[in-house]
Amino acid sequence: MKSPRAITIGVTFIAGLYFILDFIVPPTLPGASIRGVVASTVPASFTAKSGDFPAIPYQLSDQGNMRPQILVAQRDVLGKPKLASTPLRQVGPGSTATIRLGPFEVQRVVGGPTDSVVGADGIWHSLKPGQTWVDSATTFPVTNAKPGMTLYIEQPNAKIDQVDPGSAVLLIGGKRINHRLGAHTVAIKLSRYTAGSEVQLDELKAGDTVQFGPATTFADNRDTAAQFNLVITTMAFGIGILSLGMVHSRQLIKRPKGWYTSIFFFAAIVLGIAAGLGKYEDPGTSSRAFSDFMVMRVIAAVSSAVFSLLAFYMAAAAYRAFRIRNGEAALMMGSALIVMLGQTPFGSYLTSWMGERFSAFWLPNIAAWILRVPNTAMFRGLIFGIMLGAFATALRYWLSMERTTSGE
Amino acid sequence: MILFSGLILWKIAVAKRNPEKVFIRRIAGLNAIDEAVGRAAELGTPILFNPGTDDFTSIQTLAALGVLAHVAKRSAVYGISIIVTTCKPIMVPICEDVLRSAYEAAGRPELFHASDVRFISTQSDLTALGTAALMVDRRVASSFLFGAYDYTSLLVSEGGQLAGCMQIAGTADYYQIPFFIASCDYIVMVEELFACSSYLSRQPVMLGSVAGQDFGKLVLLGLIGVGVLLSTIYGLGNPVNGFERVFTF
Amino acid sequence: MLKFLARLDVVPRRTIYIFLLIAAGIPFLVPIRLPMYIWKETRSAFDATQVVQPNKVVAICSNWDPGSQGENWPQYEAIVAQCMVNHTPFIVFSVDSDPVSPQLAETVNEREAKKYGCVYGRDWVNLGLTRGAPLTMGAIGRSVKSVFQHDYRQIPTQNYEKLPLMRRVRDVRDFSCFWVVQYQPDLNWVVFLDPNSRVPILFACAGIGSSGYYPYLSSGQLKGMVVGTRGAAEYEVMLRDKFGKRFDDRELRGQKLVVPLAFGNLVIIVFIIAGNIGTIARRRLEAQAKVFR
Amino acid sequence: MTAYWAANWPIWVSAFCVIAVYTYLFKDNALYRVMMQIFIGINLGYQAIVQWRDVLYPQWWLPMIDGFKAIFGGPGSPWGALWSLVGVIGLLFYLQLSRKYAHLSKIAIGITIGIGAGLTFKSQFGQNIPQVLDSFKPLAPAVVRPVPRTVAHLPGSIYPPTLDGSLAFFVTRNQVIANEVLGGVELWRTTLPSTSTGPVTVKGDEVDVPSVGGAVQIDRSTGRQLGIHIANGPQPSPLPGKPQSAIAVYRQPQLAHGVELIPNGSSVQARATRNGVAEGVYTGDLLWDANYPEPIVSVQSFDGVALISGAHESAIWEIPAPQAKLTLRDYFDNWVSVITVVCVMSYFFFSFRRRGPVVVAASNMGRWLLMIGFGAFFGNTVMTRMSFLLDRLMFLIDDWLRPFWHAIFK
Repeated sequence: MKSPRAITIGVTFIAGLYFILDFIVPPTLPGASIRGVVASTVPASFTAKSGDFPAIPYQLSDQGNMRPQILVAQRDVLGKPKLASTPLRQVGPGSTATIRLGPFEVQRVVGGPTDSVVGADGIWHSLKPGQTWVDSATTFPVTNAKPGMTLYIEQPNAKIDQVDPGSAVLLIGGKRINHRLGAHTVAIKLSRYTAGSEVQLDELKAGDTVQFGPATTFADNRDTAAQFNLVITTMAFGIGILSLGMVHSRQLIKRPKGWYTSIFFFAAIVLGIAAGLGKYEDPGTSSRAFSDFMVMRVIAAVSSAVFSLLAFYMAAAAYRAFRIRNGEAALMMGSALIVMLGQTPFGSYLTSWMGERFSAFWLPNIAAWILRVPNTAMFRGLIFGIMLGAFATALRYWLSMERTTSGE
Repeated sequence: MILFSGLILWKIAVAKRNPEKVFIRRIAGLNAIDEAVGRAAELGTPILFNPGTDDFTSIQTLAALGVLAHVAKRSAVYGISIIVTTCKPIMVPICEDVLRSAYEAAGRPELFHASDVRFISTQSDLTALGTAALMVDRRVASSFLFGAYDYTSLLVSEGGQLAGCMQIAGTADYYQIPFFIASCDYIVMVEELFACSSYLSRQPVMLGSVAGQDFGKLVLLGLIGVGVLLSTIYGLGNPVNGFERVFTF
Repeated sequence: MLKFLARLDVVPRRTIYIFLLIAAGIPFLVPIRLPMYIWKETRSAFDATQVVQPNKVVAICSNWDPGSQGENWPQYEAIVAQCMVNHTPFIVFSVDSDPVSPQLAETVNEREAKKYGCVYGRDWVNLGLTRGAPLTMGAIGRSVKSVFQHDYRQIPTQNYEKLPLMRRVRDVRDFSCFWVVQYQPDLNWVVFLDPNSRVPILFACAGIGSSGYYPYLSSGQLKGMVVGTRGAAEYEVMLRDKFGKRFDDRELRGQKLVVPLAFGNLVIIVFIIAGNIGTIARRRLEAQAKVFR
Repeated sequence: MTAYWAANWPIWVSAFCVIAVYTYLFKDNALYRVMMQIFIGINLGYQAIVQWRDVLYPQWWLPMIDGFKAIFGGPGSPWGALWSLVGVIGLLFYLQLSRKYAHLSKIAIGITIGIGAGLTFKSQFGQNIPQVLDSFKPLAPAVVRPVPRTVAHLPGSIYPPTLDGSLAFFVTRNQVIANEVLGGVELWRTTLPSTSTGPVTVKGDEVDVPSVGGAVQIDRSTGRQLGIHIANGPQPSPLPGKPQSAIAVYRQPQLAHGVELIPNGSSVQARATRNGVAEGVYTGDLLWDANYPEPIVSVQSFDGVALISGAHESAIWEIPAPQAKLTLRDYFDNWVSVITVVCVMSYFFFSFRRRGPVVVAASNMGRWLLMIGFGAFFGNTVMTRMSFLLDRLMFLIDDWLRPFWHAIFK
């Protein structure tokens, strides 16, 4: 019993710490960062080798729309494989990536069908061994380039060989310093008000203020952290189904009054699953039509009807409960009636006879004033309390000071 | 952030070392609780307690359980039983546990068997209506509605009002408070609920954090005072607004 | 007289239901128009959406579902109508909402698009649903296309031939304003979406939670707010004032619902007051009875 | 009629669902209970599939499978296999349902609680610090007027300096100076062969300065002189004109084009160019007025600051946002706000003994003020509930009954 509790405290602390650090740790390591005004830069470069062909050098700079993109295999939201662009510092030497240049429009084809091409910008493009033409719309290899096509040059599944992160000349305190970047250095371009954003060396111009420093893992892994949080919280979803299912199966076994509703519950789950599966079919199929029908005609109708039942409940309960029993209730009711009337067109009818001079006393204006001044201030008083309460609760949970169940 | 967290942690540490030293003022709602229990004793009817619509993962429910323990202790003195209704099956053993230990501590274990912890339905509105019906059927004299509430708050409290109960409600869900104000005799609002619970349970962690929050509020209040003064002198573009950068991450 | 008034103390539940149904139902059958008073926060929301910045889009987080459609549907319609009548392109997505939300939004978009001749992909894109707030909010602010790699119709967002609009939507800096249409919009948008808080954030919320957002309006964290059906109706009035005939209000719900809403509210107010009169009358009667005895 | 049924049967299903729910108003009945269970069941089943297909399958299952494939020689990164650990943690949740191992589920719950706690700090601070700042309300008209603050000093320029990105080029009689405008760091300065005759123009990586001897070409990043263009011959010096005004560029889009900075001799006036830039401010209103030590050559604005240049020195001013002109009523509102905040906060003090009549009065006042706010909550709640009912009524009348009516009495 002792060790699971220690583990729980430990993981709770670490999980909380990660997300606190995620927000307060700056994007570059504080001690090892340098800041200055850019005088000039040498962009990063690398070579990529595919198979037995000689390694091809690339320079990460914008030359005639041909800035190389480094693409690594990933999954998209729907689970389909895709290539995602990655910064150079995240792919070290030895890793595999697809290098893509372009796109450009073909103006003229020179030589063989796939040999050399003149772009619309008048620049010659030719393939080196290991590279292929790729259609920019479909990203499929093209064997026969024609004028008018929009193409990429791609080196698929190449091994990244030598990496040079580049360098920059910075003006710091009146001195010019040549700063060579490390493999994991990020460049943050600073501006007057914004927090600064990561840039590549070739995007920097003379006069920009920049901060160089080793990347902290937090910024790079933000998306993974979000994904982890999402996956973990979603996994708890099944608990609700299971516990409701247990309640209903118990009803089916014990058969108390009204047990037959549980049969409908299980039947409805099957219908719901069918509707859920149909959601992912193509439009026009019958299962998709079934799914749409269930969602728009059944779920939507019932859930909005259930919510609207509350209006009836509330009308009756408000009538019966809302008797002035003390000064507090009277004050509350006064403010409630003004806000209710002020929000309807009747409010202006009732009081607009007072004329423009007394427009401050029109019901809608009083209602607006109540909401904007006393309500705002009162809510603010509450918010400050709630904020501190949330801090205290978060702290207690984070440091596992709270007893979470009565079992302990 | 560090300042506020530090204040809270410091107070918790103080409270852990010496819980007696931490002062929490007696909240008016507590007197009302004792009065309501006394009223039920006079009329000789049971008390109804509803711990809200959430389960034990909510701190409001935990605070409500603290109040339940207190109500059980008071009612043990007068020898009256308690009906608890809930919409979470998982709350049933927990409430039973609280009742049993409270009655045993007061030396009246037989009262536990006279009490009744009822799970009515997983749907909070059906539970609310069931609770309201129960109050009329059993002629409950006093009802306590503590914990997290959703839109069903008025359904429960209206039933209690029909039954002529003395009702005390406590919740931190501020959107439901107006309905309780309309229909209940006394309301323990927002943070009062937690303060109330920590006053009753004297748990050092809770006590400390309530005290720490108070110091935090004092700091905020001081800040607002300085800010109002400066902005009255300098107009809206006052130098304090430069603090924004200090505060935000 | 006193006896009659005392009977107001105990009006049966179902009588109230019937009054409510009649009062709210009549305006549907007999069209009545009432003048609208336009609230400041609705106007500032309207103005913020109206500021057309070149190469920017209006972003709408449409998180409403059938449960809250009574209020959010008219609001969403009015916002979409404003974008379309202006020919301001917009993108719609849902975060952590009911899975039905994108579908509901798209129904409205398509109907409005027919009125104003708008084309999917050029004038609007529906990006579908994603999850994981509040961290996803920050991710959307950093890069829209990495969060939404496909739109609602499964077209890749990088496919600029089908979705030319997505070419200019990169991150939060490309939003001219940001709407959240939801029962109770999440205040975390204010914190997580845009760390430099340049984008005006506008809420379209149900009346119930609206009082909680006024502090944030006052501090300027929210630039505008549309409250409930009333807000939607005001929005339609403003659209009519601004665009006249160009604004096509067929099938819009705001104006249609606001009059029955007024009548329904009136019924509740009247019953609350009547109930209190009844209580006073009954107490008087009881007091009299005591005196006579 | 057949056509009617073929098109409208889904409406009838919906209408049936709505009415079945509404029967509950009359009496608690079996139809309603069954309907509720069906609704809950369908929703659960549907949600389960959606959660799997939208979240778990693409974000957890596929990366995990890819990771395992990579371990056995497939492409991609083998780190994905670590997602299987996440799956194990996720499964721990389900141990809640067992009595024996329920304590293990606390590990998984602990992780979610930890994440939630970590996020709370950020979200609470981000939401509420602006609230604290906004509670600083002036209670009386200000004594001190707002003035721009000088954030950096820059060299002087006899012609309006040219801005390009974060560089500004200043031209003196015989020098060109490139200065960065964020911190005021000088990048380079170069002496011209002859007297300058106009401001710098930027052409890509090259800047041109017109001078008596022709346009001097200078490298943008080093300041090296590349040559002289004498195609157009010596250029005449332009007449010193009146410096032009500039529109203040703020970071808030709603202030765009709202404030004009007008140079006037050796001072700058800021005037509103449209109504409502701030509360109570109208077109042409003077917002502030600031002096500069010498006659002003030009005023430019970018990124929330203004670049004011004179012949001997220039300065970067942080321009104050337009301030609302408060009326007596606004001050009244401010008093109400401040008192309400203080009273409500003092009501929620628990660990201090209440001493003195002021404190007691304030906290009692707090409770009364809370009631006004709660009244507003109540009013708004009624409105929302009503709207939801009307939405359904509208469906029943407009979508269901009306077409049916028309189909019968065609």
